[in-house]
Amino acid sequence: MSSLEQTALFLIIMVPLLGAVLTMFLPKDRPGDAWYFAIGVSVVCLLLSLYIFVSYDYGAGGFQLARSFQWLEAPINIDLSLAVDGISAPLILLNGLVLLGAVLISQTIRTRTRDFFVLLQALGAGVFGVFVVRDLFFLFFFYELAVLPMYLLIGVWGSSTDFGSFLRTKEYSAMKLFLYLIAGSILVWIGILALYVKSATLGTPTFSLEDLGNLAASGSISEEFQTWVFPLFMVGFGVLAGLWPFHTWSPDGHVAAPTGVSMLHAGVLMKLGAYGIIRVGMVLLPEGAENWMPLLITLGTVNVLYGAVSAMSQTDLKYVVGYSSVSHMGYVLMGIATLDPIGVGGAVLQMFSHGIMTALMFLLVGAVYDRAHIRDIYVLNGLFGRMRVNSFFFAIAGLASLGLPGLSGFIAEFMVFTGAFRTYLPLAILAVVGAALTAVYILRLLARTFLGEMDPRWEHLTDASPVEKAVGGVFVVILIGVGVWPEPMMRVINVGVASLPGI
Amino acid sequence: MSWFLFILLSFLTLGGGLGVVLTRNVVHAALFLLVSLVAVAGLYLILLAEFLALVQVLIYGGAIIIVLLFAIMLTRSADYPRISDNRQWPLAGIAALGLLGVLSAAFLTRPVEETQLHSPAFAGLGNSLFTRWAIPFEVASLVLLVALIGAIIIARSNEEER
Amino acid sequence: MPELTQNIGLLSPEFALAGLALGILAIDLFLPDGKKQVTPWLSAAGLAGIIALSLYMLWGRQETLYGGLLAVDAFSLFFKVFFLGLGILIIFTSMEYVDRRLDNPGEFYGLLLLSILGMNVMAQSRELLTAYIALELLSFCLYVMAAYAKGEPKSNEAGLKYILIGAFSSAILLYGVSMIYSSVGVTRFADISLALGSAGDVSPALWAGLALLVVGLGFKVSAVPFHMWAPDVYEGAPLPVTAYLAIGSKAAAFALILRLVAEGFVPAEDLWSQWQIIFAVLAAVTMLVGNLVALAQTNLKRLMAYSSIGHVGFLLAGIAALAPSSVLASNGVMLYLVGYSITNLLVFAAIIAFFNLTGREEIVDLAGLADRQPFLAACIAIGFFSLGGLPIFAGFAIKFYLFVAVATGGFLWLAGLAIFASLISIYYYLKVIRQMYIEPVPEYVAAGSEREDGIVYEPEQNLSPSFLMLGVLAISMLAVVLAGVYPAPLLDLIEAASQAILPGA
Amino acid sequence: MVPLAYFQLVSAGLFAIGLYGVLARRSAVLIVMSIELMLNAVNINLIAASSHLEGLANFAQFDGQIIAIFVITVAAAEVGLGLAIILRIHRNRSTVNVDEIDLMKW
Amino acid sequence: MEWAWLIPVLSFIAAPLIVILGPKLPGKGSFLAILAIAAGFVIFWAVLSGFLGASPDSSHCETSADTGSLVCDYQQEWFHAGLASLDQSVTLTWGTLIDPLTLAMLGLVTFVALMVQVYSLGYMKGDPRLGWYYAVHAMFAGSMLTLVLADNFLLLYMAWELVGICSYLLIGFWHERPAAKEAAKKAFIVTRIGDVGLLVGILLLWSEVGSFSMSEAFNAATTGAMSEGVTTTAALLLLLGAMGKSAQFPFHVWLPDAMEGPTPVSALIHAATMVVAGVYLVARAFPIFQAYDGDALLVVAVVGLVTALMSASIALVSVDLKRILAYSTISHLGLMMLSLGAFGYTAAIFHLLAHGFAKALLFLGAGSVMHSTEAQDIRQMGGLIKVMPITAIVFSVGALSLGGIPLLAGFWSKDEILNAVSQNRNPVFIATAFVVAFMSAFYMARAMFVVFFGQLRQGLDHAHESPWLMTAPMMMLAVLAAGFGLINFNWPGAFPGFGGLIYFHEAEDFHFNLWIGVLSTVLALGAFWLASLCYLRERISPDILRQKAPWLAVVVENKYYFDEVYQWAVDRLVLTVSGFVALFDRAVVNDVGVNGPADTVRRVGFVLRLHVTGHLYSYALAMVLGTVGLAVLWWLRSV
Repeated sequence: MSSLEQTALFLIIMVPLLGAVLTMFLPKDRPGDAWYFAIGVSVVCLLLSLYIFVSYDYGAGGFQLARSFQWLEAPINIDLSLAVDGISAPLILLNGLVLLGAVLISQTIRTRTRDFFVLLQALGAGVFGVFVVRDLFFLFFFYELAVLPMYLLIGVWGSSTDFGSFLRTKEYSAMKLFLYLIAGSILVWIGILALYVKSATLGTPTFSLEDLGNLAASGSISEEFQTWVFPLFMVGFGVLAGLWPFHTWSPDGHVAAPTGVSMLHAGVLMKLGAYGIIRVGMVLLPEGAENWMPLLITLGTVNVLYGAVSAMSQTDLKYVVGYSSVSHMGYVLMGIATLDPIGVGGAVLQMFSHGIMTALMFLLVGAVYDRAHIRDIYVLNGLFGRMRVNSFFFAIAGLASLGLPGLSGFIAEFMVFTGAFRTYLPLAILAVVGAALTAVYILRLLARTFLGEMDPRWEHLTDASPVEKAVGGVFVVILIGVGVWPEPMMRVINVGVASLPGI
Repeated sequence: MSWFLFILLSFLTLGGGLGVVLTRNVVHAALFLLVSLVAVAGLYLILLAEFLALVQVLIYGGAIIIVLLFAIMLTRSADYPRISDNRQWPLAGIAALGLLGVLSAAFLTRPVEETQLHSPAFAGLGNSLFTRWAIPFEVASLVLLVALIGAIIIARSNEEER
Repeated sequence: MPELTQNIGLLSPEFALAGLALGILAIDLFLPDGKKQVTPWLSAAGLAGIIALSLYMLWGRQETLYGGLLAVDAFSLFFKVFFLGLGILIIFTSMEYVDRRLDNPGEFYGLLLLSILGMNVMAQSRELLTAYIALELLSFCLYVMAAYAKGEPKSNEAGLKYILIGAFSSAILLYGVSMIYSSVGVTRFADISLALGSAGDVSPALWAGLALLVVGLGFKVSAVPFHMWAPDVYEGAPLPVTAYLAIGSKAAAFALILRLVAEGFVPAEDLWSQWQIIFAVLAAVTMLVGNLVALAQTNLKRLMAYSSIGHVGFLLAGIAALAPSSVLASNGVMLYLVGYSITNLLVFAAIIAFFNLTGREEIVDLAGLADRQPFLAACIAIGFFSLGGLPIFAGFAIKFYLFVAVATGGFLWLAGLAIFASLISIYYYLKVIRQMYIEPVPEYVAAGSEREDGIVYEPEQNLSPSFLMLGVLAISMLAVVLAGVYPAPLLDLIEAASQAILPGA
Repeated sequence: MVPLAYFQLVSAGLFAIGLYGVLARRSAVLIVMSIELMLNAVNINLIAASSHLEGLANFAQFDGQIIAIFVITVAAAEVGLGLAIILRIHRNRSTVNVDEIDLMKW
Repeated sequence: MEWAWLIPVLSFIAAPLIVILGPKLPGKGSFLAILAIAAGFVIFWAVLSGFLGASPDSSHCETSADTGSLVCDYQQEWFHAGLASLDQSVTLTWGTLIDPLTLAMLGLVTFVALMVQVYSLGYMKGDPRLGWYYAVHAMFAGSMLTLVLADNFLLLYMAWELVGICSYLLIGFWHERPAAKEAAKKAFIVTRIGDVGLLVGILLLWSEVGSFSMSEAFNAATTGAMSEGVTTTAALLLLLGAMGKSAQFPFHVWLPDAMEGPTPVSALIHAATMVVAGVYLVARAFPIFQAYDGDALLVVAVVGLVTALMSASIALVSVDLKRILAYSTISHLGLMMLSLGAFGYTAAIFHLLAHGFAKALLFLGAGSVMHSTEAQDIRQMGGLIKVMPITAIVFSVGALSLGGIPLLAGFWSKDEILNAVSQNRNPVFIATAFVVAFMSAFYMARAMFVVFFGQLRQGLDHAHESPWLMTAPMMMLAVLAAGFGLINFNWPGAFPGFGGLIYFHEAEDFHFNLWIGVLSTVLALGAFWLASLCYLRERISPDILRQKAPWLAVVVENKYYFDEVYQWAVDRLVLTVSGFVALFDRAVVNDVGVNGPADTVRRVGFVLRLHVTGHLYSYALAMVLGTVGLAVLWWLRSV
């Protein structure tokens, strides 16, 4: 297996990327082929990510499976360095899972199927890339690659929402999402440039996270510099993580996107932002992080409450889920901002847990929409009568999101609270209140849409398809599994978090 | 003497130029241009650049003005009388004066140290032109060729046109 | 001057190219009307041969000819091969268009070849007059080519605006040259840098002269505020010419600027450190205006014009960041030029192919292209994503490299502004992509044949771009991806070129 | 003996006049003429400098006049090509008025 | 004893099995749940005997310094948050803690759950979602048992939430009925508000103690390692959770609505087990509450008293049989709280058990009635003893017991409470407590008389006795409701009495305060007599109060307008705020904050493009201006 050890990280980027390229050459008139092919690719990705997660030696810790290829030599010095640590390993696994789920669920894509899977696999490759690289250039490269397909994925295969008084078109949402994420990334880019210039003045110019990390650890990066650069990363990555007040792309974008894309985007892509804050902001700019964390945790708390309160008065099923993502990403941001091993660990676990949970929710909402062609919760009602499994899964996902013990969300949120409690007591209490608010809108949604007397209009609806059942079932099992026995996840995360500076 | 000539020729040069840009009649403008260009040739003479003066008169006086006059006649149309300045002429004046101001200031602030006036030898000029400057010279010939071909292609009317 | 003849072999590519051009013009005269299609093939083959010749004759040579007028070095070789290669591709993209829509095809290719000659000389000239005259050769060819569709008012107008503004700007440039000459008495870049280095007591006319010189060059690359001709000319000129303007002429002008600045200005370190900010300001204004105005465009060619203005801003930022001790900025500019050129070639080739099929060039005409011509749509989309600076395409790598160079050169704010301008640019690129991928196929296309130019074609669905076009598209798409994924070999060449003009680094 | 600066002033004046012409006139032909004025201003400057500055350190001997020759050449070419294009426009649109030549804008 | 964890785990295993395999099994797998809980009940006895045989020397067992009783604790590591080598990490454990309090609860829960599940076989017969019903039941049983077994606060909180969600699912079991759906939601959300306090309290304790272990927290509270402020705050926060779960004022509103669930659910969850979790929590955390002179306990007492009085008064006028029982439950929970607040630890637990059996019985009886009459309004009932004698008798036993008729279990437990209150709190408390006792007897009598006695109402002829699956559990419960009081006594030599088993620090002997006993007996009998006058013999019109003090009647009948006030708060405050935030998000954050800059940039572009006028000379003008500017700039930068 040593050869796999050498190449696993490289493969996990290249497999979906090559998959995307090869998909282009599939016959156009047989859309099913693209689907089967994408399934094959994502199964391989899932196996690879499982391998990476399982083979990560949490006893040894640190970065493992490291590999480095030179890309550009001096004077610019860019290497494609790959490695995985306790923070990225669970996220790689998450992406493997959600990617396969998203591909499977995209069976319903009927127009330009081939193009869809090309873009979807490129998206997957970008996300994997961000999680495995240790070089700022490539981090940014894959970060952008992950954003790139979003415009078309939403614009072409998405759906518009009619609010009566106004229309949120998919084009608008796609454009907003795309520009917003790119706008965030320009801050990141500027930050990266600043770091590079800084490293040049300190000796060797470098993009290597390892070298920059060593510079930071040696204290040669001045606090003043860190303090002005950190907000670039915080806001830049924060945009992708849905940081308030830069979150509005998220509900609109998620709602407009087709199901599989919503799953990937809300499930995985938003985590790139939080991951970036940890990997770049915290590691390279520990003192800057310390100075800015009070603001971040405040904004995170606002996210939690604001997202939850906004979700309460949404009438569109998917918007509720969209705003709930905003709210839940608030816990991630809060956890990060605690700079506390438990809090940050909670944030990482929340990334994983929310990824699965929100993917599941979007899957189920998508299933409803596919059948009923409407998402208005005042119109949909009593779906339980026809869509038992679907409703049941939704209930599980909803319960996970409101922090029901026994499901993964509880462990994660609880850890975030714990971390925040020690550092920012009042905000922690507000966050707990936020969790209670989550219950309000989730139960409201459940009650309105899935429970109650069924309207005869919905007689024709069918329950989840086998594919939906399978994907949803696996996600439910994961939610419960992590909720009941988080140790396999936590022991990896703990190692990763412990090695972060400033904790 | 040279002062007198200089002032006279300068006056003619600038006056001719003003005539070109101010007159309402296009043909007059061409004639003013001729005046100005010939006066410039005179200035070259003061500067002891006889060859250039010659070239100036031949090419400008002999060729360019003629071509311009042809063009004026070919394009003569009913609206020539009302052709004069466009609406932005005051702005144009200000801009031109502004540039003039900057250039004059640049020339006058710290004038270049100069030596005696001298006249380069024809032979030296020719030698330099065909040795050291051979490549630009050849390229210039291509420029003329291109202009020629272009003028023919563009101005020639062919059957398909109408 | 014995060195004149000894090394004449070093100019053999230029002579060959001039010969080729004149030969094409001559052959064309004798070809019967039906056989004129051979001229482009001959030209392309000739260019290929000249590339081989250049590489054979000039590889590894580092010499100065004619007492410092021309340089034969890695820099000029790099651009020479680049321009020649570009020429081949431009010829291929033009063929169908020229064949169908323009008169005098033979002269068209002849002029194209002459303009390439002008570009080559520009890249190797180390003296103001030589540079100027080469520039004029290029410009004259372009003036003619812009007005080539002489039946079309827009083309006439483009030609007129171009030549008048061009002549005006060359007058300004020449006045600058004359001021430089009258202050320090020299015109060679190296001498200028020497004079600048020892300029204790120099006339301010020198400064004004340099400014006027930069205005002339700024016009050529269409830097704001000398850019306004560009959209009109791009829009009015025949499409292949527009492509050529956007790619070739810009690259050549930047080659000249690079050498001028690197050899003429940068060695005078004190003054250059003062002047960098001027270029930076120019760059900032250019990138902002170009990208902002592009937001409001509805015509594809015009959009590309403003977009190219925006890119000029980025390139100027790279120029501003040139430094005597580092080749990073110069590498950045050259890499950007190459990446930008191949990307633009991809986009333009696709637009030309589309135009050949439909005779349309407004953005809305692209509606539903992803369904009508998926490959073309993909090419344009990839090109636009690349121009917008998104990865795996060339645009990302080159932008990243260039902005790193700009930031390292002490202009972090400018790099930041450039990144912001890129963001703006993405909006209008996406607008086009939206037309192609999201909007439905317009009814008139589905219905059949009504075309703007009145020429009746078969229904478009049955058409596909010519194989030649597809070939160009495929090649440039591969190049765009390759340059985005693995630019290292390219950078090796660029590095050598940079060393040639910045020996101090 | 007239100092160089005076020639330079005349040259600047002629340049400014030509420039005004380009900016203010409506007829394309007049604009071409104005450009000729500007080019002449260049030449005055070049020739005055080359005549006055002989003997300066690293001064290139004939360069001023040679440049002037090239300028004249290019000027002639410009007039030729420019007028050809103007003729073409006049033939197509019956105007050489640059006010009216604005099919393309914004 | 170390196998105690099996008790909940069996039920936890049963739940998914029923969901997955249920459709293929006979009875939709309901027997699995019953088997699991029955096994749990058996294991409970084994554990009990094990515990009684254990000594402080046994492994895992010790005498707690904080509660004074024997405690056995079995732990298993669960997961680590933070690297174990870091000082800031925490290791979380599964752990079962067995002490008398736990055992008492275990017994109650396993027994009542078993009874109710058996009863449900009859009651829910033919329901299409029977499998789901039993799955949730099993889930509930597992969670509730975990709750009482938990040795750390985190596990307790988890179980706490799980019972909440099971309650939600069971209240909303007939979700097609809008009322049920709403009630379920309300129940969960209202308790969840209390849970915020609970979680914050737990986290507060953790941040002080560094562990979630209960014993460590108790230790810190009693030894003074935790300051008075923190301890009291933590206690009050825990109380908040307890108030939510036990439907204490002002969180009581959910419990009456929860009656929309199937009646066996009400019996199990909303009478006997889950709602007493709050009381259990206060009892469990008693060391924290009573530390520093028990300041927090005064709050507990006041809350309990207010709740008891208020809900008893509503129960007097309610006409819905199940709601009468629900308000009665609230009232009795209030009494338990009052007792705890008056340091009546043993009394509270004793009443908890006695009330649990009796109220479960009453609910099952009510269920039996409703099952047969399909009515819920007591005004439509009457004389049912004639058609369903067994139900009538067992119901009456429960009512009498709860009403405090001497010698029945309720009498003894209530007596203990009154005793505690009279000893430790001021006279206002005891006086009010007596009033509550009187009311309690009166409304029980009212329900009993109106429903079962008097003339058989027309239209109820079809009513019939319930099947044995339902009556048998009722009878078993009736035995306990009547005879459970016996356990209270000191049986010399054999049994130390309830107070000798469950006590806080000091074992309590059985004591009987004569004046309290007499007074409460008089009140109870008086209440029954008065009720018989009103409802049985109709000598006194029940409407007399309505005529004398109409405003009072209106206020009470409208349940003191709590629902209205809360509804108003939700509609006017929460939804308004939420709507405002959503609007803000769209109009300000999105349309102004996001679209604004974007539109501005685009507009700038549109305006800026006008500079390219199409006129050649303006291009030239721009160039000249640029030239002048550049020349000046260059000059300035050069000198």
